Amino acid sequence: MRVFQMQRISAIALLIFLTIHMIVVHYPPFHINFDNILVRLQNPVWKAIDIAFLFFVLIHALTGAYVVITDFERAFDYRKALAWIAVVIGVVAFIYGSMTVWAFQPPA
Amino acid sequence: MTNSDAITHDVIIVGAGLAGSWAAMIAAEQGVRDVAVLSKLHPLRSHSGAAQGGIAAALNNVRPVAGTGPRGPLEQIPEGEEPVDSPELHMFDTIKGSDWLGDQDAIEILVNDAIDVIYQYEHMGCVFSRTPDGRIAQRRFGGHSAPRANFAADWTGHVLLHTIHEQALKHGVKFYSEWYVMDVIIEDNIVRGVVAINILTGEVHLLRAKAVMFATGGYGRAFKITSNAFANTGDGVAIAYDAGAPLMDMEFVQFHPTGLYRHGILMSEACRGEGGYLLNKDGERFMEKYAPDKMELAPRDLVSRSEQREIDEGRGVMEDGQAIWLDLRHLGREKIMERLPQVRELAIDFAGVDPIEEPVPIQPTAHYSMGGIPTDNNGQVIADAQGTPIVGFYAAGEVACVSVHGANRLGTNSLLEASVFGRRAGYAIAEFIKNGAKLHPVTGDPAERNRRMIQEMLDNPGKELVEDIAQELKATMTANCGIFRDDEKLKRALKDVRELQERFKHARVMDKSRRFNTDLLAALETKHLLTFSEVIVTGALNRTESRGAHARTDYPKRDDENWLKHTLARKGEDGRPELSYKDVTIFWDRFPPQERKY
Amino acid sequence: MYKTTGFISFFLRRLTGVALVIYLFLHILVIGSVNAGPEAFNARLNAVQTPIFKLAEIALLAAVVYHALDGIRLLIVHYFDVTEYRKSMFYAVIVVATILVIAGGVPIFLFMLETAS
Amino acid sequence: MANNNRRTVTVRIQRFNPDADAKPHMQEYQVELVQGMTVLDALHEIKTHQDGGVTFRRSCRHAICGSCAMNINGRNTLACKTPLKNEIDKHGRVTIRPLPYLPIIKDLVVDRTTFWEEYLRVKPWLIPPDDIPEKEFRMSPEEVHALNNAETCIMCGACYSSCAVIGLNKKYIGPHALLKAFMRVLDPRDAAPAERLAEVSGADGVYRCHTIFNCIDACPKGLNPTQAIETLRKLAQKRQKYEQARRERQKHLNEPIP
Ligand SMILES: Cc1cc2nc3c(=O)[nH]c(=O)nc-3n(C[C@H](O)[C@H](O)[C@H](O)COP(=O)(O)OP(=O)(O)OC[C@H]3O[C@@H](n4cnc5c(N)ncnc54)[C@H](O)[C@@H]3O)c2cc1C
Ligand code: HEM
Ligand code: SF4
Ligand code: F3S
Ligand code: FES
Repeated sequence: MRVFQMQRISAIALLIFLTIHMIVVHYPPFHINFDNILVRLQNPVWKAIDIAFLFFVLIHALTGAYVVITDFERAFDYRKALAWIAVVIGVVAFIYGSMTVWAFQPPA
Repeated sequence: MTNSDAITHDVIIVGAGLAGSWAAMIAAEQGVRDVAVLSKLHPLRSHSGAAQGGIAAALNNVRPVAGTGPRGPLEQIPEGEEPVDSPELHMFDTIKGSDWLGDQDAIEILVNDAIDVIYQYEHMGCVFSRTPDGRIAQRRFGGHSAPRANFAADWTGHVLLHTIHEQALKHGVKFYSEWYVMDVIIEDNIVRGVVAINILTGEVHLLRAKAVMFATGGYGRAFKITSNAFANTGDGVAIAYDAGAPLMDMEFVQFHPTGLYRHGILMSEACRGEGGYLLNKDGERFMEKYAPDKMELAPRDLVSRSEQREIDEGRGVMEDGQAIWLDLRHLGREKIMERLPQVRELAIDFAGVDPIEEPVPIQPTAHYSMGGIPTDNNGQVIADAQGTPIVGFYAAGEVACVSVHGANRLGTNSLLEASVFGRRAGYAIAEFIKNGAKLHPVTGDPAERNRRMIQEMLDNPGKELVEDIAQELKATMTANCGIFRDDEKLKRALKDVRELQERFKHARVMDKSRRFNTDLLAALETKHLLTFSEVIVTGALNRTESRGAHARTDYPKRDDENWLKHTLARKGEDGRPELSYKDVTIFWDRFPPQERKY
Repeated sequence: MYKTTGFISFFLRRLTGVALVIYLFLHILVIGSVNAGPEAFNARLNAVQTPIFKLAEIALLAAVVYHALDGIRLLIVHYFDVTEYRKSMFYAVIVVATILVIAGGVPIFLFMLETAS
Repeated sequence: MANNNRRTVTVRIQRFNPDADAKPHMQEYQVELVQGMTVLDALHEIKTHQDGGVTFRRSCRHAICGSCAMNINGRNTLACKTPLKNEIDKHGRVTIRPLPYLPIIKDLVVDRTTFWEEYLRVKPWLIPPDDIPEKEFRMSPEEVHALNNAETCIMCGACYSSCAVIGLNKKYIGPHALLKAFMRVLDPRDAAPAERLAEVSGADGVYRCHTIFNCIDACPKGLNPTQAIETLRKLAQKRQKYEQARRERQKHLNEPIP
């Protein structure tokens, strides 16, 4: 089933991205603000990495949430609708998140 | 009134073991649309599933390695080489095993149909163990002169039962799971239906049908030490007997030589088939004395008697000296793990002994009921020695007595019997229905009658516990109507049984509720035990000879002059069994009676 | 309820998974404030970098680490025949997760103490 | 002094008769612990001598019929193969409950309706190929061996009712039925593996299993439904190819294994 595969593949991708993310973002200097993020995100490769990370984490999170919800017998019959809701949330969050990454531009 | 309230089916089969499921499957396959099976257990819980060792048929897949003797290793027969086995040989072994009390026409059918039935099982998905070239594997079994026990490790009955149940489902058979049949309606020698309790609700229903078949299994529960399941209370024989049908050869009860000490749980004969030894307290293989040729693989009645003799003469093991060692250690870990894995687990779970390391304490255990409801070769129940049919009433499997086992059954022949005669009954029933069988009316209100009977049992404030009565019955049956019998013991047993029947009138059912009342069922089952035990003892008392499993110390010889005949018992006016006798079918030119020596 | 190591691992995996999803969306919203300009962003970020939030971050770390390791365990089970080692694998996950969380948590904790004082 | 072979022990049993009780309650009984006694023996002693109302299923008493699966000291297992002494030694007493997650019919008797429905749904019977040989289909000992993990399943339900997914959602096929499907899919005689794989690889099939492993821990026959499910998942990925291979194999079903 696709959901299952998507979840495994994104999990493997996350293993890489999340490790990077945790190390670069949450460790020294610990305190972050616009400026020190900007330093990194001026490099387009970093922008790409962050957007890919966003992509996979959304897939993983939404398939995960979908699985958790459809595990309940009551929700099981509404799988179709739930899947569409997940897709919509995913697309919106992806666009919004990408805009965010994009927004780290040196102040004009 | 009641006739229209009743549930109706074309065919009602009581019991969902191998015999019942085969009949149901075949009838459905033959185009009978409305086949219902009632079972007090879920079908897959039937006792057929407990069978371990194998199912006989002369397939000729393996042979003993030349020059290694009767206990040596086996090998597959290379393509195109001489067979070592034949239905004829199987037939002879069975007749000899039966101590010439088996009906030879029925045995001939059994051994010939055997081959076809095994292949049919295989084609239906049964997972048999295999030879290296992919044929069904075979092993030796007691009393069989060739390796013809086809097996699936040591869970043969389990895979057969699951296979046939699946097929019955596939053919659309309707199962009433956990319905307890308590009465069969026979009027004017025509069967009309059954009365059953839906265990879940406690409701009593009348179920009418054009044909009724009993496949309710054996009656080993009348004994204290038994390999049989709790469910093997011989309901079928007792119900049929109460309804006026006769019972045949009830005195023949097989004791298996290797029941786990105290539990009675079976250590399959495959243990000996694979080469296990029986040892007494002094470490002797005592079978040398009793059956120098076949040793441990002599037939069951003989081995059990030999064990009992060792025990009685003070050469038993364990604190109370009531056991014998079953020694498998020399087979080695690998063989035990591959061929006898379940047996090993049983020994570990129930006796705390690992057969790879230690010998297992065992004792004879009541195992198989040769007697039962007499039928012709198509499962049609007969009412008397002349073979008058009870129209529409069929029986097969352990509850029936065709008789292929006569005075003693050979291991692996009973799964075969249940399959072969279950299948034949299926065809016969389909025939019967297609030839325009009618639904016959029922007089009165049998459901109400049974409801009232149950209510009386529930309302009885009696002071006796059902279990105490049952235990006393089992104790006396084991002590006085067990492996060795004599006039004095049997008279004592008869007196005890009758007293217990009286006492049962004051038995108290503790659970008064309707829903899933297994306490009530236990009481009904005990009533059944009391009913047919009287028949067993009466038959045994009258049969003043020793034959097969019926061993009388006061009449130690077989007596063909007077006793080469089946016992028929029918419930008399006074409620006591009335005995008559029926001839044994013997092909005098082919298999005349001989002395039975191993 | 049927409690075994299997059940506990499943429960924790699910708990951490759901917690992480909730966190993820909050996270996206917080970081998203940059769309309103660097000032808004810095203000929002300052608000979520108080000591309390740093403590929460350790919890987050624990959740991620456990969830990821357990995820790896499952991936291993999918592709290799190792169900026999199911219990020891679970204990290994717990041990490794604990070590990682301590290793990762201490610097954050020290930093928290620093900012708090 | 109580000597070690004979002592009185406490057995707690969950009682519930939906016709009479608002909710389940625990009841304590004392039984004398005899050497070699199983939990089923203890239940029997209680039922026949102390309280006939205590209700449970049983038949074979040697772990082959699957009737007596119940929850003993928190673990699903067969009462007939659980030595009473072991439980007492480990936990000090025995607490017996019905199989979890299933509707209670009475006391320890549960309603296995959904369990059997799923069993039926995977078509437990063999779907044979078109040509049936005169004698047996040839199957190698290895092919038979591969089925061992499923063929001894006694359909007791211990696995099913230990699985947390079943606790949430009875539409899940469940470990027992998936194990049965596995057995048929692997059987060289079965002619429809692709169809079977399609049936079990829906949202309620193998992908609903979250690899919780309770089924393995619970199975009294030592079977491994999890591994069977993993195998089915893999085969489902390439079911057309697998079906192809099966057709090839079936051309030789009538020939000796080399
Ligand atoms: C431990 C053991 C091992 C054995 N091993 C072998 C072996 O290796 N080889 C061999 O050939 N034979 C063996 N046998 C014998 C063989 O298993 C049985 O003879 C055979 O299975 C009987 O099958 P059956 O269909 O007649 O009855 P069973 O399988 O006993 O089925 C009886 C059915 O009747 C139902 N029933 C009973 N009473 C009622 C009622 N009142 N109302 C509704 N339903 C009812 C039960 O629910 C059950 O479904 C063994 C027997 C035992 C005890
Ligand atoms: C390295 C990182 C990660 C790995 C290896 C990983 C792995 C996995 C795996 C294998 C599953 C499947 C569990 C199952 O089928 O039962 C899973 C489920 C899930 N994951 Fe992750 N994951 C990771 C990170 C994340 C993150 C960052 C989130 C949240 C945003 C997340 C949320 C979820 C959720 C909600 C589930 C469903 C929970 C469940 O089914 O029990 N995971 N994860
Ligand atoms: S797999 Fe094991 S636990 Fe599950 S039903 Fe079969 S025997 Fe019982
Ligand atoms: S317990 Fe349930 S979730 Fe899967 S591994 Fe077993 S079926
Ligand atoms: S009584 Fe048959 S499995 Fe326990």
